[in-house]
Amino acid sequence: MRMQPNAQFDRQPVPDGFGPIAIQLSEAAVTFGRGDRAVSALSKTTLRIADGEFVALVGPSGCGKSTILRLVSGLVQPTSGVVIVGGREVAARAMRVGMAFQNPTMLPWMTIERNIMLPLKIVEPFRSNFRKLRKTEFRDKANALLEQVGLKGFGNHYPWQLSGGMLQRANLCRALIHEPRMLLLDEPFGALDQFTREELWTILQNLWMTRKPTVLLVTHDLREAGFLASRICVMSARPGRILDDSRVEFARPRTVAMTFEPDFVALNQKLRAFIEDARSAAEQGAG
Amino acid sequence: MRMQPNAQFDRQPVPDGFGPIAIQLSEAAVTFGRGDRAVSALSKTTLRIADGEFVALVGPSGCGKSTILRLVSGLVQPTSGVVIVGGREVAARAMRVGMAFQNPTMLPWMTIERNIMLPLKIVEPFRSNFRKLRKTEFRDKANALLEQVGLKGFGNHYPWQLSGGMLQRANLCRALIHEPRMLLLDEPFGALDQFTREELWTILQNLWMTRKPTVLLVTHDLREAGFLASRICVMSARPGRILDDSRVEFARPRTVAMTFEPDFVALNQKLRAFIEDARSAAEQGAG
Amino acid sequence: MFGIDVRQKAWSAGLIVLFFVAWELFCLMTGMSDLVLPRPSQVFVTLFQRFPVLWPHIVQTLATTMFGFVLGVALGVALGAVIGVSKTAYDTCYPLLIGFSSIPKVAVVPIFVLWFGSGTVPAVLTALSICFFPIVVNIATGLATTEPELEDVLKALGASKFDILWNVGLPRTMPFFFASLKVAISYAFVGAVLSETVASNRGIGNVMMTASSNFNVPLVFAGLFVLAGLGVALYAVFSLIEGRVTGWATRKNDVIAT
Amino acid sequence: MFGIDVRQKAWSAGLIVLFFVAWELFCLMTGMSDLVLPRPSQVFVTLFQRFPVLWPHIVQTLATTMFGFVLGVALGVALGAVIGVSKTAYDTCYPLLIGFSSIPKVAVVPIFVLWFGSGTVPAVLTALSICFFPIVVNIATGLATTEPELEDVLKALGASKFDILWNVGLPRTMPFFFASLKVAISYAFVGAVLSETVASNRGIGNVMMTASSNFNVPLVFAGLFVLAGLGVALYAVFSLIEGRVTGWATRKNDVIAT
Amino acid sequence: MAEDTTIKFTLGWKTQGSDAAFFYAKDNGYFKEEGLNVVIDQGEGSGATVTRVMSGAYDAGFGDVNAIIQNASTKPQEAPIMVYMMWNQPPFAIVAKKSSGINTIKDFEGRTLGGAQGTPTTRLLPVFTRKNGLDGEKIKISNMAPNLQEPMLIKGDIDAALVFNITSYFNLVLNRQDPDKDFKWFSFGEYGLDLYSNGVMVSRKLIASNPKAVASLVRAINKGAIAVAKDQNGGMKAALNYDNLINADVEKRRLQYSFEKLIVSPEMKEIGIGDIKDDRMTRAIAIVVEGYQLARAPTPAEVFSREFLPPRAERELVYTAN
Ligand SMILES: Nc1ncnc2c1ncn2[C@@H]1O[C@H](COP(=O)(O)OP(=O)(O)OP(=O)(O)O)[C@@H](O)[C@H]1O
Ligand SMILES: Nc1ncnc2c1ncn2[C@@H]1O[C@H](COP(=O)(O)OP(=O)(O)OP(=O)(O)O)[C@@H](O)[C@H]1O
Ligand SMILES: [Mg+2]
Ligand SMILES: [Mg+2]
Repeated sequence: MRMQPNAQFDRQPVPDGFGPIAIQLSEAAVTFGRGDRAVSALSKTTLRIADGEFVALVGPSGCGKSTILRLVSGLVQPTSGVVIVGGREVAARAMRVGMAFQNPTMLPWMTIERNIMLPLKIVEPFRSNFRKLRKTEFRDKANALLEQVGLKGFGNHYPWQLSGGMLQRANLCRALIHEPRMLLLDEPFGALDQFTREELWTILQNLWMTRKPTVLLVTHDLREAGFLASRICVMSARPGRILDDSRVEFARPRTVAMTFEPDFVALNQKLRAFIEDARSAAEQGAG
Repeated sequence: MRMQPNAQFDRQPVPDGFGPIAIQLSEAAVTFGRGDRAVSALSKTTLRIADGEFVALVGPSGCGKSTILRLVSGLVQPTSGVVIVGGREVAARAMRVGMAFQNPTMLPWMTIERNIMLPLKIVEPFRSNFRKLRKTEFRDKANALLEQVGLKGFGNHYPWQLSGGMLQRANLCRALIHEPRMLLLDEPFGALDQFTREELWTILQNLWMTRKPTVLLVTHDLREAGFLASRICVMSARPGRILDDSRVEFARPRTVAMTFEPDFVALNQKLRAFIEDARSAAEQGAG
Repeated sequence: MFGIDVRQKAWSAGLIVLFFVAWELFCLMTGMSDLVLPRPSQVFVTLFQRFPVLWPHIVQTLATTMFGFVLGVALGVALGAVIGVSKTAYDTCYPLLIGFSSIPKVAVVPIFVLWFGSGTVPAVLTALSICFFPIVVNIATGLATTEPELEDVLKALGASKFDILWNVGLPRTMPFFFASLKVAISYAFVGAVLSETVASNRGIGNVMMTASSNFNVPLVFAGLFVLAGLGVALYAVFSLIEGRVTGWATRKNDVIAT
Repeated sequence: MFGIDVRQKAWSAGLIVLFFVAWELFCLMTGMSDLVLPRPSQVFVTLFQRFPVLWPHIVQTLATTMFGFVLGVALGVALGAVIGVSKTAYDTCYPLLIGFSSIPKVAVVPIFVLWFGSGTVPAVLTALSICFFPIVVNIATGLATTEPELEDVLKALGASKFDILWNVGLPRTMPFFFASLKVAISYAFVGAVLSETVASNRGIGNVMMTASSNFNVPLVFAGLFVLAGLGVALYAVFSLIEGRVTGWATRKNDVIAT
Repeated sequence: MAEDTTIKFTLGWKTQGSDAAFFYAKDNGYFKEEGLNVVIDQGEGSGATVTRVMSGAYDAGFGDVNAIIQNASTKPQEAPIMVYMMWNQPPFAIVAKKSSGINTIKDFEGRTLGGAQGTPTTRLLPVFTRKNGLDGEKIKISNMAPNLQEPMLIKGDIDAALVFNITSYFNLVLNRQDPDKDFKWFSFGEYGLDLYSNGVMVSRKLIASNPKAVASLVRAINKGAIAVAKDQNGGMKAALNYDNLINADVEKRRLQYSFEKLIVSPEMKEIGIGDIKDDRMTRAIAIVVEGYQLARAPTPAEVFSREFLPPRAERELVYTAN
């Protein structure tokens, strides 16, 4: 149960003990809009994530965390630089990706159950069997997931009939149902109370330990990052850059109790300090 | 700096040191839908909030916290029971209300600035001067608020050009701009990082101490509740009831440093235990 | 509740009846000649008496209209999808389509007749050509205004453009598709009847033309009432489907529990 | 960038020209009689030669159409707002409106003429009565499908129904309002021209009627081209306004930075 | 037996009693006897018949010879040819309300006349005024659809209407007026515009490809016309058989009116039904050329062909009202 922060931030940490590179951002930058309305969302960022890694991304609001996820999933093209996912230049099809958006956008004309089954309708190999299995096996799968996150019996409800936190949990189910090789989670537990949140941490950790997908998790909760991630990247304020990239070496499976232990609290404190420094630096820069 | 939990939960705590009753829910219950699709969102709930109180509402996801806010603002009518706000049976007009929705619904056809100025367009006494002042005084007001929450320069952006946390901050500005007598805040800081969040706590506390509006704050963050509220109500799982109603008596202005002090941590722990008990009770009941 | 619904409908039906009563009274009070505007009672009597004669014509018009309408919907959805998705198609097709639809179809019917002879074919074509435009416009607008966030859900899964269209674009557009159907079906009737007045030996249009050249105004109006009735009947059918398909979009009243 | 936009437009313009070239070739190849379908080149020559004669008629038609259109838009928005907001109005008005709009306006024009005399008034009324329905339908649907969440923002402030309509309902409906304007303006032309063919001494409808009885088909088509051109010109005007008003709804292309 | 030749035939307007000859010929198998299968469609105007035949959509039709003259002037190779002149008197007329104070054509000056755009009556008004020494400048024309003319006349919006007498007469009847007592009729024929009008025309293509069929068609129609002249009730039965929507009483009177006012004339009695006199046609063409401002006057042969007419003896029509 130890923590190894890279004191001197290495721009391209070579992860070891993991598979080949799954995600690679090379000097990728994103600017939205044109002319004098242009907003630089992400300055040149380099980031390599190995196959099967669990990386948490923390940083101040508006620093470009969501933008990185959108880059990786191919929803946004880099203004400059290169994004390579699964060995190919960005292409969502390159890998089976599960994405939980920050704002749980359920399709309003579908029940929660059908919303959750959506990836099965689109992604192979499920797609070919969708018509056959949607009323049996796939539906059971969806309902099993719903039960896991505490939404049993809400499958037939429409999205607007759920509370904010319930929607967020449904959103997580949709990201998981097609057993993706890569998980992009954008603050998936933000609207949940502490206990529900901790329950879901455990579920997610189990899932990761069994299937070993590559996970990129955006969060504001340092405890969450410490509990789940094997590596934590800290970003600077807008336009974001990666400031720090630390390994988290606590043994797995981690427990909620662990998060109150001194080592863990120390990690949190260290990260906190890092972010605080970055913030005040940014404010001085701006001032 | 002391905490006085009501060990024996009193159904109608008589708040003292505050003005007359501003919000009163008497056995108010809400059921959505009809027939076998009916979902009971809130079971009979009784709650009295005095004018000028700062009440935090915590509880598990889907327990009816947002529903209570919607009851108070008059967006939902109780299925049974009575809701009296500002001395009248629910009427949004009864009091000048500022509401921050859980999901920051900005009107997509307006810039952030114009979205934030919306209450000024609707609510008297601003309404009568809106045409005259919207380009000068009111706009300055909006931009001052934006600057306070760290969104300087984003007034001319459209909502979809902002990140999740930025939208949430804009949402807060919209709730505050018309200097409401009553603030209904639904997880207003959920999507923010710790530091931005703490900054906004301080701003909100200052505002409350100066203007003394009645505040009803929904949050999942017990530290947040402890920092801001003068009273914390804990709700049970769906369909919600109020389980516990505790006074928080720490001196004001409170500081972030305080939240790490033992008394404060003890309060948190106590609330945690309360919620956990309720949760396991609910689970057994369901099981 | 059930009671409310029934009362609501009765109320609306009452207002509709009131409309006809007002018309009747208006004619009686102003002593309007039935050669200009017959009283509804006269029209209904005529309709009732001549119904056996009218029946085959009604069938004819209904059949051609439906045929043209179905083709028009298919064409409208296809064109709308293309225009809604491609900017070039938008810039190219809209001017042409607006130009085409600014042309009175009366001027086009004779051309159809010269090419395809009189009767059913030009009626179907006219119905088609008059009714597809509102559908194109609404489908295209619906697709163009679909929230990118909804599309992103599928894009992130690596869905094809068609997948996105099918699973997001079109469902989201349904409320406006049904709105345009209301316009389209009524215009389809207008188109079919128009063509029948110009070139056909059958159909309500033909009846009305014959009746009008006979100055049998109540019979003309009986034809109009039949058309209006058919339009409303088809609307009712679509309404049923609409309620099922687009309920999600008009959830306003369901939210407030009482 | 600027370059892309221009290329895009050029591309679209090219396709439109192509359409006319294809038409020309089709006529030449099939040896189509100009009595049935004249070649576009013939039409343009006729249009050019006869333009001074046509001009006052164009002005007349444009004026009546615009007048009817403006009234139709006003009526359409008002009715649409009522229908979109009230369930009773929905149940009452929709059947009546669909019934009315299933009636070919040719049958109604004579009534207008007998009441108001021939000329401008019936043309305006016909344009109005033919063009307001698509607007009603889209406004009503837009209002009925407005997300309650957006309305809640104002409701929580204690806004009146009218405030909500004005600040949320109508702005949200704008994209579909403009969509319906495209349909409405072209139908307004159809209505005005229709009425002119029935009873008027001026206007394009009158010119086309005379030309057609003269077997001067190129002149008939010149009239049609003028109508199409006017329709497209007005569409272009609305497009400019639309771009400013509803840009928020079609933000798709702005998001991806390149 | 060989297949029947199909001939697509268009009427001049919606079903009217005056078309009885065609229906009678069809019902009584006259076409069949000739080896023809004639398909009869309703029309959109006696002028439009020319367009329909010219475009090839129809092989033959019942329409206005003056429209042929118009087209023969510019497109002599395409214009259809009249092969059987049914109405040798012009139906073109001006009808005025007696109460309006119009007693002579001179009274038209300073009045408003309702005209249907493009109809021969309206188009030929300038020739009418010139020939009769009226001041055309002083006559105001108000355009309106044909079926609005009588209502507007009755209502008093116009003082007189430029009409087809056979149509207008019965429109007035249907509008519950007495067309003889309350209205005054000025027939163009009586004011120097001695024109021919509707008859059976066929396309040049049909003449070239199947002249026998043309002759057969004419023979059958001729037989029908002669039969209906004797038996209008039979004619009406055939008409009702074709279209049961028509008002039988009015249409029977229309049928008789067509015989009395448009078909039976001294000229018809002299040369038989179906034929024309070339010199009269030449004069008629001159009037049309003037009225329509045509560039070239076609010859009567470009407009009418008597090649397919049955012998004179078979074209002896005797009208007896019944
Ligand atoms: N579509 C867009 N158009 C213009 N600017 C955008 C767009 N999307 C994001 N931005 C800008 O890019 C920056 C980064 O946005 P991003 O959503 O990545 O932030 P984030 O790190 O996820 O923040 P948060 O924690 O608040 O969600 C923000 O400043 C935002 O204003
Ligand atoms: N419009 C609706 N129709 C039907 N059910 C609803 C509706 N709105 C809320 N509910 C139900 O009411 C319950 C309470 O919802 P509410 O939004 O008040 O929860 P909450 O306490 O705010 O939860 P969260 O912390 O997740 O936001 C939920 O179970 C939800 O499913
Ligand atoms: Mg984000
Ligand atoms: Mg909530």
